[in-house]
Amino acid sequence: MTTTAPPPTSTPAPRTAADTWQRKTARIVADYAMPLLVLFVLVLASVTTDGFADGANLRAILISTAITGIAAVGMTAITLTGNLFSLGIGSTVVLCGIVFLAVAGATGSVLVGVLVAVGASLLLGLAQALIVGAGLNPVITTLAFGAIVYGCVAVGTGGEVVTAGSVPVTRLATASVLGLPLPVIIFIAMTALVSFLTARTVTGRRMRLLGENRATAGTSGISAMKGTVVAFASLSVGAALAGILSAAQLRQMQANDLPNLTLDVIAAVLVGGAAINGGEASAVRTALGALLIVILGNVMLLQGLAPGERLFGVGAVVVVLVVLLHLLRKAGAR
Amino acid sequence: MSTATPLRLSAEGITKTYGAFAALSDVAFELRAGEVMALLGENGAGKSTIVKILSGLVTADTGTLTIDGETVTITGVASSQAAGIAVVQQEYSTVRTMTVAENLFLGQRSAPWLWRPGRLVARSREILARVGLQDLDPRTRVEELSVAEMQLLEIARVLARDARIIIFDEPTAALSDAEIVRVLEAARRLASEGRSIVYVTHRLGEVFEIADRVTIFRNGRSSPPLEVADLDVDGVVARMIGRELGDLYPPRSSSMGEVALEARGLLAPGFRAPVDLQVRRGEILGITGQLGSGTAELVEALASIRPVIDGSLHIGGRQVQLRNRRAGIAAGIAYCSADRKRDGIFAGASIRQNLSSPWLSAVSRAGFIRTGPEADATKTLAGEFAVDTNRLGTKVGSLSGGNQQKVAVGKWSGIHPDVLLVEEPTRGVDVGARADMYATLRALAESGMAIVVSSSDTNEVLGLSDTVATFYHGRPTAVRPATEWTEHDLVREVMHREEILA
Amino acid sequence: ACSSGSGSSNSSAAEVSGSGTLEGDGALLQVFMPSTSNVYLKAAAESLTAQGEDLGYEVQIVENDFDQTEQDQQVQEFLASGQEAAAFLFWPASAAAATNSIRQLSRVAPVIQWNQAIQPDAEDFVAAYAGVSDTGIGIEAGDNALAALQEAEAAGKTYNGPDGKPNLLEIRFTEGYAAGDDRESAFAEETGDAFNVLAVEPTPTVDAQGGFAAASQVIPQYLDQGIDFIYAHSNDVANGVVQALEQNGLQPGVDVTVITGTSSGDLTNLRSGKIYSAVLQSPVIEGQLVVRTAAQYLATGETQDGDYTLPVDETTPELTVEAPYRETFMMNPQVTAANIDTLRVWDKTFAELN
Amino acid sequence: MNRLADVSRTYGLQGAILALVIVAVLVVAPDFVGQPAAFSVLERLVPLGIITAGIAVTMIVGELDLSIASVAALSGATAILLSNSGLGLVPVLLVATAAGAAVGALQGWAVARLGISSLVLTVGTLILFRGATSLVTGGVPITPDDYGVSDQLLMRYGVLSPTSITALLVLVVLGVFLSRTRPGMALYAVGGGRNEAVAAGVPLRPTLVIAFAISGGCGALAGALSSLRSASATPDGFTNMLLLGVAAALVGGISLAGGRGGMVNVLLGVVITSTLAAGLSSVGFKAFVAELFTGVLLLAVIGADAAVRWISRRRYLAEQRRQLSGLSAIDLTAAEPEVSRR
Ligand SMILES: Nc1ncnc2c1ncn2[C@@H]1O[C@H](COP(=O)(O)OP(=O)(O)OP(=O)(O)O)[C@@H](O)[C@H]1O
Ligand SMILES: Nc1ncnc2c1ncn2[C@@H]1O[C@H](COP(=O)(O)OP(=O)(O)OP(=O)(O)O)[C@@H](O)[C@H]1O
Ligand SMILES: [Mg+2]
Ligand SMILES: [Mg+2]
Repeated sequence: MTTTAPPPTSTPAPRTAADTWQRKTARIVADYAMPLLVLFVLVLASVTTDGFADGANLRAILISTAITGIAAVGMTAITLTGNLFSLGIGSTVVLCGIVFLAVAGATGSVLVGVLVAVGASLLLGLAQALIVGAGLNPVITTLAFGAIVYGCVAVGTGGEVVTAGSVPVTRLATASVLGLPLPVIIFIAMTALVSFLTARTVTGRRMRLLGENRATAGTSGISAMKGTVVAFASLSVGAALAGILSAAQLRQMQANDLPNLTLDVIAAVLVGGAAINGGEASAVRTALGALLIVILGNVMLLQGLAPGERLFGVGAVVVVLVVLLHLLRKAGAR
Repeated sequence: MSTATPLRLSAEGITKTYGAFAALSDVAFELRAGEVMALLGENGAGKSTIVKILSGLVTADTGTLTIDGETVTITGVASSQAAGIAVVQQEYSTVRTMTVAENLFLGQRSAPWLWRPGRLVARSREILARVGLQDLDPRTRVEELSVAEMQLLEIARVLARDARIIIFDEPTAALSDAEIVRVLEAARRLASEGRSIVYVTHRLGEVFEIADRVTIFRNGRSSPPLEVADLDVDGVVARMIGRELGDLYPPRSSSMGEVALEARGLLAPGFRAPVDLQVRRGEILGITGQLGSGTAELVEALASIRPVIDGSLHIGGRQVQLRNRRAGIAAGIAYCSADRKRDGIFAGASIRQNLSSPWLSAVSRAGFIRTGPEADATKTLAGEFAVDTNRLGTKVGSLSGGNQQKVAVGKWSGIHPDVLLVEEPTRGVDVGARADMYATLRALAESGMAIVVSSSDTNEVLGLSDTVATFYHGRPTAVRPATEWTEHDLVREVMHREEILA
Repeated sequence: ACSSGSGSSNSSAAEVSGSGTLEGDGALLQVFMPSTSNVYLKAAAESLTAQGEDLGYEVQIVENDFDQTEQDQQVQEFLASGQEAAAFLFWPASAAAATNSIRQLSRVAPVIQWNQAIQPDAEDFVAAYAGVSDTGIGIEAGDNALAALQEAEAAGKTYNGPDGKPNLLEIRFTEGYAAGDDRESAFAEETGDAFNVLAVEPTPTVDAQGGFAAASQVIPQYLDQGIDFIYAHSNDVANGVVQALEQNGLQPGVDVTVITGTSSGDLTNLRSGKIYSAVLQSPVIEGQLVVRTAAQYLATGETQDGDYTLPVDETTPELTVEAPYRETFMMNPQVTAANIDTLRVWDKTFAELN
Repeated sequence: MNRLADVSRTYGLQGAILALVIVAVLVVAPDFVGQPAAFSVLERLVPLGIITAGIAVTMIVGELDLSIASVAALSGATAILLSNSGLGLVPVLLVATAAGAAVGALQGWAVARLGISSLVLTVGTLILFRGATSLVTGGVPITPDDYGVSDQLLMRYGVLSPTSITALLVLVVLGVFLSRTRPGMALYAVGGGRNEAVAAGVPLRPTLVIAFAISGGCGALAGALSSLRSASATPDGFTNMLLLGVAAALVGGISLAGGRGGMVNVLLGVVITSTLAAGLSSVGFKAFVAELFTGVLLLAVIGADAAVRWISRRRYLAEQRRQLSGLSAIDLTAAEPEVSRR
């Protein structure tokens, strides 16, 4: 299901220039490209790769996707509102994980840890939103914040591994519902929720319109500041959850953790087919994008490829995919 | 100029369509060596389109082009330049972040591969002097220039090129009289050097001063060129506006109510004098003027897009403070801009989402959009404005210009504003859709709105409005009930002001 | 002014004549090492500084972000500054790529390398090595694995591999990380054919996150065959592995025996027995050791041939003016839930050693 | 006078920041002076300076090449392998640079031909080239057979070295190219106003191809020089160079919006960030502290920029008000208009 593009109707179009079947097909393919592609890869992988279709392997894929996926779904809102992406998400996730562990450890309460981490993340997001909403460049702003947050975390922890002591934080990561561990459930729930909220709420609609055309939003009384604040709030929640779950999973976190996360998250959003200029991004497709990258890596792993080869393969697929999605969207819009 | 002069350029059978809309149909155009050919026609007649075809910015659908006896194909700006054509475009021409000197030589094929800034600046000074900009430092960035200086710079740029055919598309719209004189001199000088000049303008005075012949465009069609010596101002105006209007325009206001919009001493950047203004419920006020006349600035100030630096604004008798567009909307002022693609529509969103964008909260509960009511309300609205109600899920970007415009205006109906401001309501809209648009606006006025329509199409202003005001040079110049204007007067007032003032 | 490095790549290291004393007299020990944003390096840096100052040396540390390029740059900058150092204590960001920097430094003052084995092409430029032995750790981990195997066999446990051999999965350090190569080969040599090795999977990063990322992808593949042992190159990585095991429904310590290399990172799993054993690699001792070795070298100006592995002494041995061995390795005692609170090395408890 | 005002307006902010940074560094690291300090900062021109130059060129043309650090890593590894195959230093550098430029040109062509956002395309190639580096190196650090290659690069002439001289040359050549040549102008034009530039006859595709060829070439040259100097290449080398380069370009005053800035800005940006990093590192400050300060610096730069814009807007409005107040209003409601006559 895509959330942004309503299905094309079959009524002929009298006034518009001919809506050719090629264009229509291109549009449908573009809209449903991600689910189709994931399905295709799943089938192909199951047929060609031993052990891929195993329940345990599929579950492992979901677990591997969860943390990146949660952060990426949060980031989708940033891209949707036309604010490109956050280059500081990696350090925010680590900060949240560390705050969560430290607070949970100090207070003995997992809940308090979660709340404080989410709160800290939201504050950080708000500060950035106010700057970006005032018209400053989001890439520079988030890059700067990322560097500052990383520096502060490194100084603050002095390089120590932070743990929650004996507080049972792992429950957050191991508790399982329907045979799936909580991070996966949260990933799915967050995807569904963000997807629903962007499609069905006033706020979500305004965010999409803001990203679609900032100038029209301006003349229509849609505030860029509000949209940006909400988008950063979504990013912050995603980052906080990713950090908390990642920290809970391993009961520990340190400043240098998750060095590749920012890039993975951006790749997921882009492979999910989000329009880089805003107005077109869906949580579901981002989630599928994150999933697709992990699936590809997994298949190559099962095929016995070396890590370098896997990286190369993922890179090649990302390039081909983003170009393909771009061409499809252009064909559909023309 | 003798008729024996050989043809420099001849274009035949030129057709250009945008989607279903024909901007040019089977147009013929010719140009002799050493002549100044004026190109006249109302807004949207297709003048800029033929200019763009000649300059390689758009490609014609059909037609042949001959220059000095040779058939040429123009596929892009480079091939146009290679054919010896240089253009002062109506829009898109100087790069704001670059200096004057750099802009002068930008994209010039004859420019040296490696240039020395000193020489560049010196050469720039020479060229700038030819348009009277001798005091302008060539190292200034274009973004720091006034509109007039930018326009003169563009003309200077063309002078820097050694072209056989030079096209000016409304070069003087933003200039003052003294500057205009310089442009005219430059054009004449170029012609006397044996070059051919195409001069597109809305100022008739200029035509009589420099043109040898004129070609008049009307509704995307051309008529054979005429010798200027055989014409007078009234004759030209008659040929420009002589189209059959039929009952394109709805009847005027039956009853005007109390004052809905009142501005006192309103002052905004771009004005050259404060403005007082009153519009009544049910009234359509049409304002018209050339580029830079102040109409756009007035509308934007009223819409609270442009900061107001002085004066007060009253809606329904209550004074309102307009800090930003949102406050304007809250105060009941709807606004639909001249450039709908830029800031009027959400091209990638559906008709439904466009229509409901200003009044989403009316069809939502607790922040959630109720899709049923939204669908019903948009359907009703679309029906009122003759937008195909079966296609509400279609992206607006794929609609025709007319339908896009209906969406851009119609969406405001949902917030029941006191005041509706519309710029260029029918720009790029075909004749059939025009009638729909006029009916729409009239219906909105009848429902009790006060409407301000700003348009550079004098015919439209006259046909649609109850009251018409003209602007010139940053200030209003005349305001009368529409019935007291003739189109002839209006065209003269707007286009030919210098004669009246002289 | 035009000076240049010597043209030959084989120029030998700067010679020092022994000062005869262990006292530093304010001479500079210049340290190049990766970032103390990592806890191990931080502890090592602190212990090193304390030991250096104890002996009267000035200690100056330049850190890089685990980036050989950056470290190379820092070396150039130090050399350019014209400062004089008594010795360089050099922890290469990536030993396999650091030889050139060592070569440059060795022309100015003796280079005492710590961490990661001396690369063959750096033999000429390193005056002495003092610190961790990844081979030693691999051997100890291998011994621990064999011990665990015997213990379990004695208890009558059966295994999933061919001929009843235990299946073993190895989660190794990042590809290309020299420490990982040594820990892998030493373990393999030590354990011989006692285990049926299912796979050796490198982690993307050398920490718990990386361990989890690698293990959670690999474990499902071998669930059918049954996993009996996992050898993770460090306790930190093993923490991630434990989590991955649990998420796949396996009980570490019961279904699967987790043997680990060094004892870095959070110790909860080790204490609870989910991790069977780790190997002590104390940053505190490593920091002390490298300074002690440097002081001995500067005092004598020479090394004794061969290598020497420190015994597991409860008290700190006295520092004497004698030539250090060319290579001195830290002791690598086993750490388990049973001995973690009682272990004492060089007057310190396990907690103090980390 | 005019020129001076111009220079101070163009580089004033960066100059002030540089002065501030130097003062700040001198306070924490009083020994960071003279030749050694200058040498340290200049040495950082490779790789950072050259990479920043490449990034800056793509920023000027209104795009951004995110793959540049990966190209550097790939090129560094290739250069080591080439030198092992017996090629001399200069040929290796030339081959590596040419290969990088070719790869870049291909990316530029794709961006221009497909009309795809370069941000999107180069996120993909960033991963791709990183994977290629892993393949080339076999996933492990590689070194040259003969460490002598690096000695040629490690010579020192006062505060300069062969590498910093190369970097300065690159900056000068690019600076001349950008400001004095037709294609250089085209880069600014396309970045400053794409439609306007095309209307003026600037060829779009070749311009984008040139921009990305330059960034590819810069990335490759920086990677090769740096790897040969340190006589090693690792598959994960240069990862931090992308962000450092973008930060340096931004701090130097090159705009993400395109069309603004030049090699002087690159030099300023690199010198500012390098002075900060080298100065702090000389007294043993951790790398992440320098990173923290770079972040603060970035915020300060965009904040100052925004403040300047805000103030000049306020000034403009005040000026307008001053000019126009006192004029009497023209009434648009009167039935009979008052037409002002001259
Ligand atoms: N640009 C925006 N992007 C995202 N959410 C927005 C935006 N503008 C407003 N919202 C959200 O929409 C909801 C309504 O906000 P608010 O009442 O301030 O808007 P409004 O324009 O006054 O709406 P109304 O149509 O009710 O007058 C709030 O949840 C607010 O956060
Ligand atoms: N890109 C486009 N897409 C759709 N319609 C267009 C496009 N460009 C021009 N048109 C339409 O083609 C018609 C001719 O436009 P053109 O610009 O040639 O008019 P013009 O005679 O130059 O008018 P003006 O005097 O206002 O400059 C107009 O109706 C215009 O709106
Ligand atoms: Mg025109
Ligand atoms: Mg409200």
